[in-house]
Formats: sequence, structure tokens, C-alpha cells
Amino acid sequence: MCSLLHPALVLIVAGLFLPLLRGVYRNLCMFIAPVIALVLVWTVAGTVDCRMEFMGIELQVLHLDSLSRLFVTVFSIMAFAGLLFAYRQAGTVELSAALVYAGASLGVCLAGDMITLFIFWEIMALASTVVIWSGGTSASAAAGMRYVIFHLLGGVLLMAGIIAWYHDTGAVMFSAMTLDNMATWFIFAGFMLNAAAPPLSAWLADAYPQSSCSGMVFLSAFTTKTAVYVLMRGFPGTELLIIFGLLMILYSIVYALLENNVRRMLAYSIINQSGIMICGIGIGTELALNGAAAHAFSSVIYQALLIMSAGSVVYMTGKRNCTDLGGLFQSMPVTAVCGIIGALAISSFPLASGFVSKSMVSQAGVDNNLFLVWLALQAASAGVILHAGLKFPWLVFFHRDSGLRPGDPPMNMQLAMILFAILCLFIGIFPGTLYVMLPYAVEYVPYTADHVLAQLQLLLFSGLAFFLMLPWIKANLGATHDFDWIYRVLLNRIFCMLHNVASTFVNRARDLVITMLGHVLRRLNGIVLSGQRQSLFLSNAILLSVAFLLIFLSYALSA
Amino acid sequence: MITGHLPILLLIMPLLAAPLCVLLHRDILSWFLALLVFLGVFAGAWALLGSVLEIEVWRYTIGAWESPWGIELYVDSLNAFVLVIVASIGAASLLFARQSVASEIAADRTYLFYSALLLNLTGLIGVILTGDAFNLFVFIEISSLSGYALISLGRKRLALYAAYRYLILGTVGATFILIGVGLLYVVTGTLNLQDIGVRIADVSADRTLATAICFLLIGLSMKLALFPLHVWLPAAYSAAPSVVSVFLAGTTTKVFIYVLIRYVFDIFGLDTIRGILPLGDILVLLSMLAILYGSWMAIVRSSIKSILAYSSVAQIGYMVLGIGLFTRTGLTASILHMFNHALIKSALFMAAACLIYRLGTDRLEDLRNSSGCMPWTRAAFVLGGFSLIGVPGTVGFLSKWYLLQATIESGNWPALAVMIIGSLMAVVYFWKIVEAFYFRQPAQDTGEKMTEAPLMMLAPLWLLILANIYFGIDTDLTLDSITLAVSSLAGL
Amino acid sequence: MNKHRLLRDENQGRLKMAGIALLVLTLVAGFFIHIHAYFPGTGFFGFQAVFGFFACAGLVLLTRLIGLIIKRRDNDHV
Amino acid sequence: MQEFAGIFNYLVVVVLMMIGFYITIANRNLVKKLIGLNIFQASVFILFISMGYVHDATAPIVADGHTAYSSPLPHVLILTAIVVGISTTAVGLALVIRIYKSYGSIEEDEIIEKMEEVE
Repeated sequence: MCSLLHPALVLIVAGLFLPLLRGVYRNLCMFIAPVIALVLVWTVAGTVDCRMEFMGIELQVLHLDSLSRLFVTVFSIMAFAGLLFAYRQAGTVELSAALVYAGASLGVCLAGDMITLFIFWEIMALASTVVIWSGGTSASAAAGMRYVIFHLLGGVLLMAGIIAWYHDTGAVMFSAMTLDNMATWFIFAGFMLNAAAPPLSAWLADAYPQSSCSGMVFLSAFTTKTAVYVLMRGFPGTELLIIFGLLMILYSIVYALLENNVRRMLAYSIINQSGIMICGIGIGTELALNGAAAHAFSSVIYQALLIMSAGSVVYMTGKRNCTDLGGLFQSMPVTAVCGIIGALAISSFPLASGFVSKSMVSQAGVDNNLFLVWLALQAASAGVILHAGLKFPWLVFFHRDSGLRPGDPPMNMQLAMILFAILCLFIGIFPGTLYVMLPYAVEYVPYTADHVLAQLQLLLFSGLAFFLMLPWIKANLGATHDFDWIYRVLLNRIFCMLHNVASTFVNRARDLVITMLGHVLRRLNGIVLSGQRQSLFLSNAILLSVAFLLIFLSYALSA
Repeated sequence: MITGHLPILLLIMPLLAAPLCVLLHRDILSWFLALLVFLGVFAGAWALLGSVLEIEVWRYTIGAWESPWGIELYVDSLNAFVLVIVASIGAASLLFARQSVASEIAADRTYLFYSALLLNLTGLIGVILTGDAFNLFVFIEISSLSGYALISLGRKRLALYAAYRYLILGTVGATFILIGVGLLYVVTGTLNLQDIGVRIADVSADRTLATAICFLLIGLSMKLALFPLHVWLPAAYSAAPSVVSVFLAGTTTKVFIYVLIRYVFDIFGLDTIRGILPLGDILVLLSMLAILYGSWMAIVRSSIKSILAYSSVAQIGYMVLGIGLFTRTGLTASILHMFNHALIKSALFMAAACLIYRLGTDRLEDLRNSSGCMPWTRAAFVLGGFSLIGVPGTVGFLSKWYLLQATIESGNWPALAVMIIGSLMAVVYFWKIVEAFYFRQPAQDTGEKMTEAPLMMLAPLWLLILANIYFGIDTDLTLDSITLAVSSLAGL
Repeated sequence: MNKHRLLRDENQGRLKMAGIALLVLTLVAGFFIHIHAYFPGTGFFGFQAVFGFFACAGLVLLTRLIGLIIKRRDNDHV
Repeated sequence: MQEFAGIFNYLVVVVLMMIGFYITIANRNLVKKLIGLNIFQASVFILFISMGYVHDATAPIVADGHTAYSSPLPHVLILTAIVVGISTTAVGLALVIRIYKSYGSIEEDEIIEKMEEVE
């Protein structure tokens, strides 16, 4: 048996029992679960393995090493802060689902084999769907539906891949793979869907903004980052990932720029940040992987901070479009400051957490002599200014005064934001605390005078471009087509068409069969059965004639 | 020794109880008798499985006439396992039946209902246990005739028409089987199934044999509702009384799939079949169509029982797909899915029955107006639905795993694609129901709060749901029996 | 109601001046701190600033073009 | 001619089978459908009986002067099958009566017209 209580189970069980508890016990159960998980993984040293058997296959349900410990840590912190942000405003169903969701993501990070991984993967998909549904509107119900179908598609692909892998190798242990056979391609596709890589990315911007203000905080953290984690374990150094990563960066910048809805814009920035990590995984050196891991850690935090800030604004004003907001810094100072800190972190401003993690990935690009990758990453840094980095705080908190004067959100929401704002700065100022948790030893030093200056020049002049071109940016704001157009509009049309064609065809075929049967009979014995061509019992006719057809066919074959 | 006669006891108990039910005439007494018999069969079936797992094959000769001259009951791990499915679902539905039946069928007729149900069980057990080809036909007709009567008792008058249609098609199917049996007799000169299996190897593939096999297979396909011979199923399942839907959905089609497996793998043998027609390809093709068509129709329908009925058409496709692959894993998957689907569908139909009991309707439109009530029933339905779409931790996951493994092993990519699409379509139709449960605002507030279904209905429902979860985690029992059954079949 | 300090006209001008001063400062600092050139052609004075500016401008223009194709009515998503 | 006599029964079976089958699936009248079904089943009975027939053979009772015996089994089976067929017809007719009572018609298209829901 296992020497360590499985941290994922702690959160999942807490989530399942939450609806049964009331008052202070409910809060206790909720907040203590992530703390227990954190304590569990940090009180044991080195690696831990637990095995059990299922379907006759030996599973490694728990495999704890430095990389999984890093992700468990950040997810536990995230779960704690997210619950703090949510617990008074969100319904029990949402909190309960969020705990299960967080627990399942821990389970994915601690899975030593792919079946365990898959099981938690599916639980994660379902729990996150419930979080989206907790948005409570009919739009969130519909978006949740599309979301769950997409993720179960990813799940089936992953499952098919795992089974094929098991069939080929006889093992299910989760280790690094190469993309050279069907099994790994299926697994890869399943992973990439959760990482929101285009063209399987539209679910993210479609579904996340439909969740509640607090729900999106959870959503932003777990699904894409667990995907990053599994890619890091399963496909480090796969060059295809560099291309996907760059594609994600560029694609998300364009869409985020076009977006007017604050939360949709931040949803695209999630894809943007994941793109950087996936680039790092694609480069695959120790420095790059360290960078990707570190970036995952810091981006969970600042991403959540930004979404908390935007969620607070939406929660207090009820408006979600940039063009309806503005000048809110006067009445929401805490939200504004926290939002700005988040924006600084995401644009990797020196002294904020993004700076110390993202530059590791850039440096890895330099070390491997990948000029275009380095250039694209620099451009991505600049491009972040155009959405989360400057567009979000500027249009929401400053710019034109919208006349709205909402106060700061309730205290628990403020506390959660302040906690994460402090974490962002803490990591940015003391990067060593993050670096010791990374899977490989770190020699990288982010704070050199020339690096800081280069970054400042890049960001400040990007900002200049932003202000100069602000009228052009605003002219673009509106809703946009994404890949979801394919399945929301195109597929729908195709299905309707097929349905019509098929029903016409079936009707014709039925008539034909009945008529033909009549002819056959007439020839056989001259009996004329008139006026019975259009029986309403037609459906039976076609299948019975199929039956006869099969018989005659077999006759002919055996003769 | 009574245990020495276990197989025949299982058959005789319900057969004798059926007329006894009529004599008892009181609804509560007849229910109680039927319940006792069903529980007895349940216990007997497990005991039989236990003993067969040890001695492998149990040939029970009736009247001490040695086979192949006398009629025998033939029990091995395959049909003992199928018997366990039928007996378990039967026991659960009888526990469940009392109140649901009382609310849907006139009090002066309930004793006839239980009598017919007992006859149906007799027929099914007979089909499972018999070792004689002609007896198989007779038992099929016993279960079918009582089945038509049971279905016709449904609340709406649609039930009558559905039962009539089922009667016509069912009889045609059974007659096809009869023709097949007759022609087999011509070729082999015996009616004992195992004996046919032995002698068929000496018969060169001639036209008569081919015709016999084709008639048998088509008759069976009609009985097990394989696309495109499924047309009787949706109307019959959705119009039947709720308890009948629960019972039939879990048993009838599974039994005929068992007969198909028995004939194809045990009696004909794959070599004979391959020499006559490309059965594997035909079955795979038809089951793929069944999956797509059934799922699509389930998406379009708008009442729960109808959705579940079409979903059954699709699920039958999954079972036949496993058979059609002609591999060990495929057959394992198929038998496993028989068991799992019985648990899933019966549980779902039970949940639907609970809703009908309280609300009087299962139309999604009406469910929306009553969202928020009956939380336990709805929760059970959601868990059952999870099992249907194959969420890990439920039996549905095991089915999905083995079916995917079977398709991947045999490298059948179209089937793999269809399975992936089919599983997504299952999510869609399942979600339609969940949405009606939880995510629609009531059109008008009726003010009255519906109470939860009575405990006597909830308990068996949750029993099945828990079984869904238990057998999804502890796989030893099911997989062990199935592995044994598969390895006992010839040709793999 | 009084305008917030930061929004008064006289302070608006000062903020703009401060911003421009900051930009100039970072550029001038480039004379004293040598920015390491990792790739040939990127080492000239103010490369990062120029790159940042034109990357952003390019992205905005690109978006403008793409936006013409993929934009739709505002509440299509709801 | 001998050849033809040998297969004459089977030809009749096929013709009857097709007639019965066609009536079952193509006729709109529920009672006539049952009649068709009966013809269909009758053809199968004839098939079985013909199978059991051996030219110049007698019943399987050992007696002098006979060397060929026909198998009694098919005939016995058909007795059972006839019983089954009658039961089916009985249930079917009972259903038709109930259908007539609640729909007021035994014509299929009229019934479908009156059906509340086709699901």
C-alpha cells in the first residue's frame, strides 16, 4: 500500500462532502483541504511511488518527484486562493466542483501511469464543466455543453492512444515518448486539445467567459497547465511543439486584440501564455524545461490575479465590455492596483514574476541558436502589452471615465487578490525561491543590468506604440469568428442537410422496395395485388427485403 | 439432492409460479410470489455461476435420456454469466415493480401482469439454459408472446400498436430461426446444439447449410434489434409500462446476443462461417450504422424513455461490434458490455420510471417545469448517464476500454472513428436530459413541490447505480467469468 | 464632484511628459549599459526599443486586416 | 418429371412464403397482416413436413417388408410449432381487438393518423 495519503483524494473527497456541510464546517473543510495537500507533498522528501492493480494492469497511482511537486504546490495554492475569492459569492455546487477539479488536476500531476492519468483527466473535464455550468445562464449551459463534448473528444483520443500504446508495448507507465507511431499521435492530440492548441483551441475562449466571475479563476489555472505538465513529461524536445507554441502566441494576440469582452480577452491571454510554455517544452533543454515549469508556476498566479481583478469589475459593475468601462481606479483602488500588478507580471516587467520565468525560455532559445524562436518570443512580450499587459488595465481602470463608481469587491475577494499580488512580486524579487523547486538545477540569473534595460526598452516602446495606435485598436473591438464557427455553424448546417437528404432517400428507397417486391410477386404467380404500393408499414418492408437480399446473396456466394 | 437439479429448478420455478399467480388473484400476493421466485432465481443463478466456474460445464439431462437423443440443459460459464445478468436485473426490477405497476396498470389486472412477467422470465431462462435448437425456438416464443402482452399494457394506446408491430416482426424473426433450425436438422440430423457443433465440421459447405446459417442469423438479428432490423425496439421500449422497459432493456436483447455468440463461435465455428459469408464485416458494418443511427435518433427525440430506447439501439451496436471483430478481446468486450449495459440501461429506465411515477410524464418539456424536485432520482440518473458515456469509475468505462482495445488491436480504423463519434453523441443526448433536469428555468411556477419517489423504488434504483460503480472498480468477478467463457469458445 | 487628481488637465500634461521622459531615459541608458547582442544584426543601439515599437505596430496592423475577415456582430456570442 | 416432383413441395413453400411475407409487410389491414403471417408460417410447416418425407418410406415402426423409415421428428416438431403459431395468432388478434377499441380502426394509416406521438 501507499505510504502517503493521495493529495488528490483529499481535495476530491472534500469537494464531494462539501454539499453536506454547513457554516463554519463547510469553510473549514474547504480551506483545509488544499493546505493538507500542500503539507503532504512537502513533508516527504525525494520521490514516492504507490502502486495498485486495476483491470489486471499494474498502476502507479502516485509518483511524486520534483516536477510534480512543483505543480502540486502551485495548484494547491491556487485552489486555496480561488476558494478564498469565491466562497461567499459562489454556490455550493461551484465550490464543490472547483475542489474536485483542483483535486483531479493534482491527480494528473501525480499519476505515474497513463490510466491513472486518464481517470483524473476525465474527472477534471467533468468537474470543470460543472464549474462552467455554475455560471447559471443559458449561455453558460450551452457553452458548457460544447466544452464537455470537446473535452470528452480529447479524452477518447487520449484513451485510444493509451490503449494503442498498451497494445504496442504492454506497459502503461507514463514516460517520455516520441511522435513516431499512431499511439503517441493520439496521446499527443489528447494533450494538445487540453493545452488549447489551434485548431483545437476555440473551446477555451468560448466556454471560460461564460462561467461565473469566480469560476473562471479556477478554470484559468488547471486545465491548460496540467496539459503543459503532461506535455513536459511526455513530449519534451518535440520540435513540433515549438511551431504550435508560436502559433498559439500569435493567434491569441490577434484575437485578444480584436476582443471587446474583458473576460474573453483574458481567456485568449491564457492561450498566449501556454504558447510560451509549449515553446519551451519544444526546445527541450534543461533550461527550457525549467523555464516552462517556472513559467507555469508564475503564470497560474498572475493569470488568476488578472482574472480575479476582471471578475471583480464584472461582479461589481455587471458590465463586461471594455468600451463600457473606464476610470474605475477612482472607486476600486485595490482591484486596480492588483490588476496592474498582474498586468506587469504577465508582460514580464522586471521585479514581477513573469520576468524571471519567461526570460528562461527566451534564454533557452538563444542557447540553442533558434533566432526565429527568440525573435517571436520577444515579439510575444511586446504583444502582451496589446492585450493583458496594457489594454486591460488601461481601458478598464483609466482611459475615458465611464461614470461608474462601484466600490471594491467584498473583503474575501480583495484578500485573495492581495495574496496573489504579493506572490507575484515576491517571486519577481526573490526568484531563488521559485528556482529551487524546479526539476533541474538552475544557474540562470535573470537580473543583469543589460537584460533589465533591454526588457524595459522593449516594453516601454511597445507601450508607446499602444498609445499611439489606440484609436485603431478600439476600432477593431467586437466579436469575432474563431474555430468554433466550424462546429457551431458549419457542422450544424451540414447535419441539417444530411438529415433532409437521408430522410428523402429512405422514403424513396422504401417506395422502391415495395414496388419491386410487388413486381417480383406478379411475375412469380401472376397474382395482381393492386393499390398497395404505399403502405405505411414501409419501414418493415425495407428491412425484411434486406434480409431476403442477404439470403440470396449468400446463396450466390456459396454456389 | 436439490443442488444437483439446480438448472431445471431455475426453469421450473417461474414456470409453475406463473399459473399460481393467476390463482392467487390478489395483486399484492402475486407480486410477493413473483418477487420470491425472482429472488430465488437470482440466488440460484449466482450459485450456478459459482459451480460452473469450478466444474466448467454442466450438462443436465432431462428424464435421464442421454444426449444427443434426449433434451439437455447445457450450462457453461458463458450462459451462467448471462443468466446472472438476467436474474439480477429481474430481481431488481421486481423489487422496484410494486408501486410503479400499481400506478400504471389497473388493480384487477396486476396479477396477470406478474404472471406474464414470470412467463417471460421462464422463456429467457429457457433460451439461456437449453441445449436443444428446437427448444430454443419454443422458449424464444414463450418469452416473446408474454413480452407482447406485457408491452401492450402500457399507459398510452401507442403501446398497443407498438406491441402489434413487435408481434409481427418478432414472429417473422422467430419463424426465420425456425427455418434455420429445420435446415440445420436436414444437414446434421440432430437438434442438440453441441452435437450440431460436432457434426457440422463434417458437413461440406453446401447451399442448405449456408441458407440455414443465414436464416438463423437474420432471425436472431431481428430479435436482438440489430440495425436495420431494430424498428420494433424504440416504440416497444418507450411505450411499455415502466417496469417492463426496465426488465426488457436489461435482459431480452442481451439474451439474443448470447444466442448469437453461442451459434457463431460455439456451434458453427468461425471456419464454417468464413467459408460461407463475410459475417464479421457485415456485423461490423451494421453495428457501426447502428451506433450512428441510434445515437442520432436519440439526440432528436424528446422524451426520456424514447431517448433511452434509441440509445439501446446504439449500444446493441457496440455489443455486436465486439462480436464482429472475431477476436478474443472483441468478444470479451462484447460480453462485458452485455453485463454493463444491462446495469446501465435498467438503472436509467428505473430513474425514468420514478419520474413518471411522480410527474406522470417523461417528456423533457414537462421535466423543465419541475426542476429542483426529486434530487435523488436525478442524481441517480446523472450517475447512470456517466456510466453510459463511460466515465472512469463506472462500468461504462470498462466497456469503452475493452471495445476500444478490441478495435485498435484489429486495426479497424473506421470502427474506431465511429466509436469515438458515437461516444460524443452519447454525451449530447445524455446532456439533453441533464439540461432539462437542472438548467432550465420553469416556464410557470406551479407552486407545488414534488416529493421524492418512494423508498421501494429508490432503493433498487440506487442498488443498480452502486452496482454500476462497484463493478466499475472491482473487475475481478466479471472479467474472470468472461475470460473463462471466452476461452471455452472454439475458434479463437 | 471634483475630478480625480490624475484626471485634471494640468496633471494629464505632466503625466505625458513623465512618460516621454521615461522613454528617453531608457534609450539614453543604452549608452552606458551595453545590451548584449545574442544574434547578429540585433546589437545596434536601441534595437529592443525599435523592435518593440514596430512589433506592436505590425501586430495592430495585422489584426486590423484579419479583423476585416473574421469580425461579426457584437453579441453573436451570447 | 421425377426431378420436378422432388422439388415441387419446396417451390410451393417458396411461393407461399413470399406471398405471406408480402401481405404481412405491405397490407395496411391489421387482420390481413396476421393472415399473411399465418400463410408465412404455414409455408414453414410444409417445409418441415416435406423434409421429413422419404419416398417409399413408412413410419418408424419396425415391420416386415419395410427398409426405409422416415424421421418422425420433424412432424413432431411441427405440432409444437403449430401450437406456437396459433398462440401468436391469438395474441395478435387480441391486440387487434384492443387496437380497434381504442383507435376505432384496424387500418394502419388511420391508426398512425390518430397516434398521439410517433416516438
